[in-house]
Amino acid sequence: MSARYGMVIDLDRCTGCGSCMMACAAENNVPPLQQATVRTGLTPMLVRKVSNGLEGAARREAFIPIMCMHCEHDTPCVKVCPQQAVEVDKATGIVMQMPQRCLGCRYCMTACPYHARYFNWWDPSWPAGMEKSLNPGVAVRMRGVVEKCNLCHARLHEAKEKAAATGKREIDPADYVPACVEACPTGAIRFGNLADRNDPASQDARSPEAFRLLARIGTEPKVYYKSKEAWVRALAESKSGHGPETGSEVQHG
Amino acid sequence: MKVTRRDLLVWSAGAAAGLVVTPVPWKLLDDSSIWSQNWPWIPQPTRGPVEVKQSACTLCPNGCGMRLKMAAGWPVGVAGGSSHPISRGALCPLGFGAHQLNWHPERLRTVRRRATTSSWSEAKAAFAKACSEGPVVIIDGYPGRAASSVLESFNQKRNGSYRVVLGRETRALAPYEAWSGVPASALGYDLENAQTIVSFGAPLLDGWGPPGRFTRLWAERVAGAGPQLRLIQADGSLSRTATRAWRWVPVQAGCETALAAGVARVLLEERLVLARGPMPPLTLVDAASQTGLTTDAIRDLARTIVAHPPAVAIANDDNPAIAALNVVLGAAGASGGIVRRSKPATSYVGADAAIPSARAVLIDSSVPWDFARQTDAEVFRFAAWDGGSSKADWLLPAPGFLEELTDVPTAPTSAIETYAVAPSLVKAPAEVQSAAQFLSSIDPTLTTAEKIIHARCEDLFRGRIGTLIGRDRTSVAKLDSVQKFEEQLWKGAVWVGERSRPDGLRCELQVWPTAATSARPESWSATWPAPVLPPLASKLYKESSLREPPERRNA
Amino acid sequence: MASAVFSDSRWIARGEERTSLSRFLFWLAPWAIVLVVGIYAAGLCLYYGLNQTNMDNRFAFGLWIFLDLGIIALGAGAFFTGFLVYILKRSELRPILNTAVVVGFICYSGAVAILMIDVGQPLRAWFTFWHPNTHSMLTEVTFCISCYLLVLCLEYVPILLRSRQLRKLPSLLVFEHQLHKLVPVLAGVGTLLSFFHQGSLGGLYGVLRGRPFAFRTGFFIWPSTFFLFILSAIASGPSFLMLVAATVEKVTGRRFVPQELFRRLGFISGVLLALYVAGKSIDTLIWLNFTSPSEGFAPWQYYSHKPFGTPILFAEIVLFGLLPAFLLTYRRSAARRGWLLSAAALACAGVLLNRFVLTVQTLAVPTLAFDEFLQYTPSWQEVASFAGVIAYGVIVYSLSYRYLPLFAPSRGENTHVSGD
Amino acid sequence: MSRNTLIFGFGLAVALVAGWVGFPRALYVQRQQPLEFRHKTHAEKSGIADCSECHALREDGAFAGIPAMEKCAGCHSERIGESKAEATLVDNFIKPGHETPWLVYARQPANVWFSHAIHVKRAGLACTECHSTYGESDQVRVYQVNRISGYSRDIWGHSISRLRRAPHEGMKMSDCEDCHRRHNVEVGCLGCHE
Repeated sequence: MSARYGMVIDLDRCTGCGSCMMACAAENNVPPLQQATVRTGLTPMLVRKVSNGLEGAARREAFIPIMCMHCEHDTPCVKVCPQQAVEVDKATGIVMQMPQRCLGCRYCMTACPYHARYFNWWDPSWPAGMEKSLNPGVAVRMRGVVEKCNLCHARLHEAKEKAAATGKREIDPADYVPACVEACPTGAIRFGNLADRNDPASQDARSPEAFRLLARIGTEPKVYYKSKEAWVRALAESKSGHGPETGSEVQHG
Repeated sequence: MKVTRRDLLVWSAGAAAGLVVTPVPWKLLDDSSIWSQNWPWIPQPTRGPVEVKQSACTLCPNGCGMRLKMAAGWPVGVAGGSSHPISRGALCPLGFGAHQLNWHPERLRTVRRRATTSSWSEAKAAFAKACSEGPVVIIDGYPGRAASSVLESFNQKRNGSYRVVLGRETRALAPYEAWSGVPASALGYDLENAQTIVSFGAPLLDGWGPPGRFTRLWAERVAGAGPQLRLIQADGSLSRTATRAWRWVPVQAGCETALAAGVARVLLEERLVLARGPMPPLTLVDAASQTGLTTDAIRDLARTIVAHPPAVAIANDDNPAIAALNVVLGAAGASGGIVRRSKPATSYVGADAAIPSARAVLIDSSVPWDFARQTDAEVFRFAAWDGGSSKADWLLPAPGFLEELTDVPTAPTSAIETYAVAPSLVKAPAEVQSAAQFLSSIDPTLTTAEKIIHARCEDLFRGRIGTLIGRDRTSVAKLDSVQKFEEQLWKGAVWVGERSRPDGLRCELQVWPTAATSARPESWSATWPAPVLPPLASKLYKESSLREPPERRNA
Repeated sequence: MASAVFSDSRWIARGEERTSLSRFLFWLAPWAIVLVVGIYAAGLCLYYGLNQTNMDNRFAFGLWIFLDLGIIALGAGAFFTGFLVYILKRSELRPILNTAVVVGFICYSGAVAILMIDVGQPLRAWFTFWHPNTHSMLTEVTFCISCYLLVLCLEYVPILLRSRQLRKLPSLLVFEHQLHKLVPVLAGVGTLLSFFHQGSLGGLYGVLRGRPFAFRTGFFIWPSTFFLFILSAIASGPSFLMLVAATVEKVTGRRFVPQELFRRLGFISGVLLALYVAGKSIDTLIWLNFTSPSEGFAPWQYYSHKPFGTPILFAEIVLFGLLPAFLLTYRRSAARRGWLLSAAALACAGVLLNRFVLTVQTLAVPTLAFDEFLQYTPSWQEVASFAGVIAYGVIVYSLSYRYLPLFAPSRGENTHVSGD
Repeated sequence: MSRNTLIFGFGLAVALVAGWVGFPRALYVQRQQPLEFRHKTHAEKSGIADCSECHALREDGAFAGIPAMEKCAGCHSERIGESKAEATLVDNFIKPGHETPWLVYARQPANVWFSHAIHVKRAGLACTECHSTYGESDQVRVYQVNRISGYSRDIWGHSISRLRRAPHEGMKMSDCEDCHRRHNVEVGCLGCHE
């Protein structure tokens, strides 16, 4: 049977602590480069701070974890890659990025509306000796290729192997939980198989509070968000939805 | 025969034509691309058997449960220990990079005397000399450990003084100690039973006590499981906790005192509380003008607080006004309020009290790096990492993350006693030594931390109370030998005592206390005791707008 | 040619008079310096990686892609002239033909060179041929451009073979003759290839569903930009040829191209430009009123960010579109060389602006509600390699002009006939 | 003209010889294994019947690969033979407790994820499917490493043209793909890559 792995992130529960970012970076052997900036960094999971644009007591803020949305329908990055370095896995629905196949043309980065793809601008490097602490399940990416969230594929590997070793055909869902989901202290991220209507995640995804970023572009992302607050749900639309002064607090440059 | 230029041309034409039908161009094309996929200068993960170990994080006194993925004997991944009764599978963001700290560029690996490199023998000699010449002050940042009692007992023999740097959460409990005689270190918050929590600038969702405890509790209540928990955040700015709070009360920063007084006055005047407490001198109007709120707003706040009892107020520092508000609310010594834990505890002398004139000061590696007191004594500073600009005469390399056997006493703010052990899972560099080891090597009569831990286990085992929570829960009474007990602890199980008795705390408070100035709320990175951040954390602070990277602590 | 140390007269085509070698070298020297600096900058990018540039995760494409799109559009004159001459038998365009081929060769080889620096892993670029993703516009571009570059080389060879020294080798003469028979075929193939990759370059952006500023609907698999790019390229190509020819005449102070030919080129350029402007306007209207609202984007938000205001749109369509189209076709203005050339310049500027807007503004405009408008300024390495390519072009053209009878097609044909 | 043809042919011949004979020799470096090891002898003398007796799967499914030193020490704690290899094994590795630095013929790069559990336990492939009959050999082969890619020669296979390969020769991605195609197993890129 084929699964469609996805997530529902409850923004009302996200305190913006950043545990997911840390867990993600550690799990996926992201190098702690000192040269990188907010624009050249490698953050497969990136928590962004947004506000309702008002000041004083009326001001509201929220945090939005941004990662690859694993788009389902003519996935922009898959369609544009000239040499099949990106593909949507039939069995899992995961959008897979293959750094070893990638030639670093970055066409996929221009195609992604979520800016969820990152380029390795530098050779990866760690302080002396720290390479001992690298996760053996994940290959280090070389300079000059694009990478992104692969939904902690190393964990899927382990789950598969475990299943095979114990003579099972299907993996035990408890064995495959992405690092960010596992790390979230408030359990704001719900991960599951959206194809299975009984799966809590897919039920959440169908709740009226659930929404997807830029859903109108029609790429059918498999990462959902939910919030009780209308102004947060309004972020799903592009800027035209509300004033341009709404924005994340990123200081660029 | 004469070779002309044209011959060469023709020859190379032939060679070129030939080369195309050999493997040379094609194999080179393939191999060069493969080379670019495995560049030799790019580090690769070590191959080797992978195993998972349960332990606890010993980097700060919260002692969260940790699950470590080890490959070829090195930690390659960190996750929360989901079975831990207090941290409940959560870690602070920095904890997820803890396994890389031991290789931090700022890791201390040599004994340093001021700027110059020195040796352990010289350090020992110097300290022994100091001890013989005058009184010694030993400062501990993580009291209650076996190692702490080594430091303490070393001093008792030499009538030196043992001082403790207490965390924000424990300091906030100091007023109750003054009013009840119960040591602050024995007090905790019974948040699990509270229905309304009013926080005066305390970053409850952003680095207050064990990360998992309140965030998880809050998340469950927000999700609707169990009774609704009302979190009211009085804060100068829209802090992280304020953004998520049930209600945010925007007050001018630093006037929590006035707000507490105002609320208490309303509660007492309107007889909204049964408990009797001293009437604050501050009038409601003054409170309003100081906080920048309207009198109605304060009245409304007071009513909201008592609307869903039990309610408890949480201070960000040792501000007695907020403690007094709790007395008025009847939250001091009540279920859902401030409670006394079962186990008897000693009261500590805070290190912020001026250091008596001493010959030498020994600072344990658990003391926050920026702790500095004006003293002319000879300072021996233990630390695993160099935070820079140290005034200590001696900088002594201490074990890093999980490099030495440590026990994990109850976390501050916890309502129940817990005890866990973090065995040394990571091979320490040859040069490092903990303060306790250092002292034992000077005074061999001291009982080592290891022995003390063993003794503590025996006590707990003999006590026959409490439960061991590991993969499964087993009550201590059911265990047949102390070895089994220890074995489980070493495997990462946590001993949990019995629920605290609410009536264990009685506060005598006649007059409304005069308040100290309040401190600004701190977050994970600010309460992080290690002088450096995990390299990944400093990277992510830089590459995201999540928060300002703390100064001087960049990797 | 390097063998010409003191005097290179024996290399200069018979009957052609060229300035002294020293003056020629004096003219080359500054360009050579620029080229060397460019090569050094490119070397830095290849050795240390693309951190040498100011591109980033949002501005994943930068100056270089703009350069590629720009010069490939301007290079379109090559295939288009070939098409007119050999397929449509417009032989009055012959005098410009060699120049067209050389310019085309320069543009395409330069573009490919820059692309090889632009990709993070040049050693794996060939994967595109081995594991092609047939749905990707970039695959189409890669295939067509590399094939067409081959074609251009083949078209360049016969011109090269007419170098005075090479003509001394009889076997080469025969070879050249054979090639010449091939040229019409090459022109046909070139036209086909160019048609597709010029289009695909437009498609490159038109298909970006995730970038509503660039996304266009179209016919079958081709977004409207596919056709607009072809139009704008063949419209500006002849104009660019005019500019090149005129510059050569200015620099050398001699006349090769009859005014009549200029006017004809201008007319072709103008008519096509008018067509393009019409198409572009319709496309813009459809896009602003239907395509992008359906994706939840309001037109105003594209132009609410300085400096990308509506003036740019105006400039693209009127100032660099309608105006030159008029000047190039209106006989009174076309009669004046000055007007003609400035109009041609405007047309070229127009196509460059269009490529710039599509490459840069597309990435600068926010997509998510909480995105912010970003700016990007290329690093000196990017600029230097950019300038390097231009210097390379100037040098190659100067050498070709000096040692090959570029503007002597008729004589070239004759000698050729006598050759066999 | 004939002179030209001759010279042309000469160039052609030189290129062909260089490319087909010289090039492979130049491309691969030969390395000796640290020890002389005989699968055959172990099968016969110590009656080890099944590969998995030494090359075992761990309980989590991970493949143990070449057995660790204590496995060997089980029998070889003292010399149980006169061969020189025996002496080296006991004195240089077992006694001081060093692991033998074997050169692994089938070693895939770090970006490849290959699960023996899935292929052996689930798909039921025999070891020989990929490792041929090396388990019955009675000496260690010379290990050859590619100068450029750093891969073992077994990955490409010994026939430089890859045209006439032995059935189990070659462990390139294309070989994996062929086998998967034959058994119509469909896996995405990250099914086998990390």
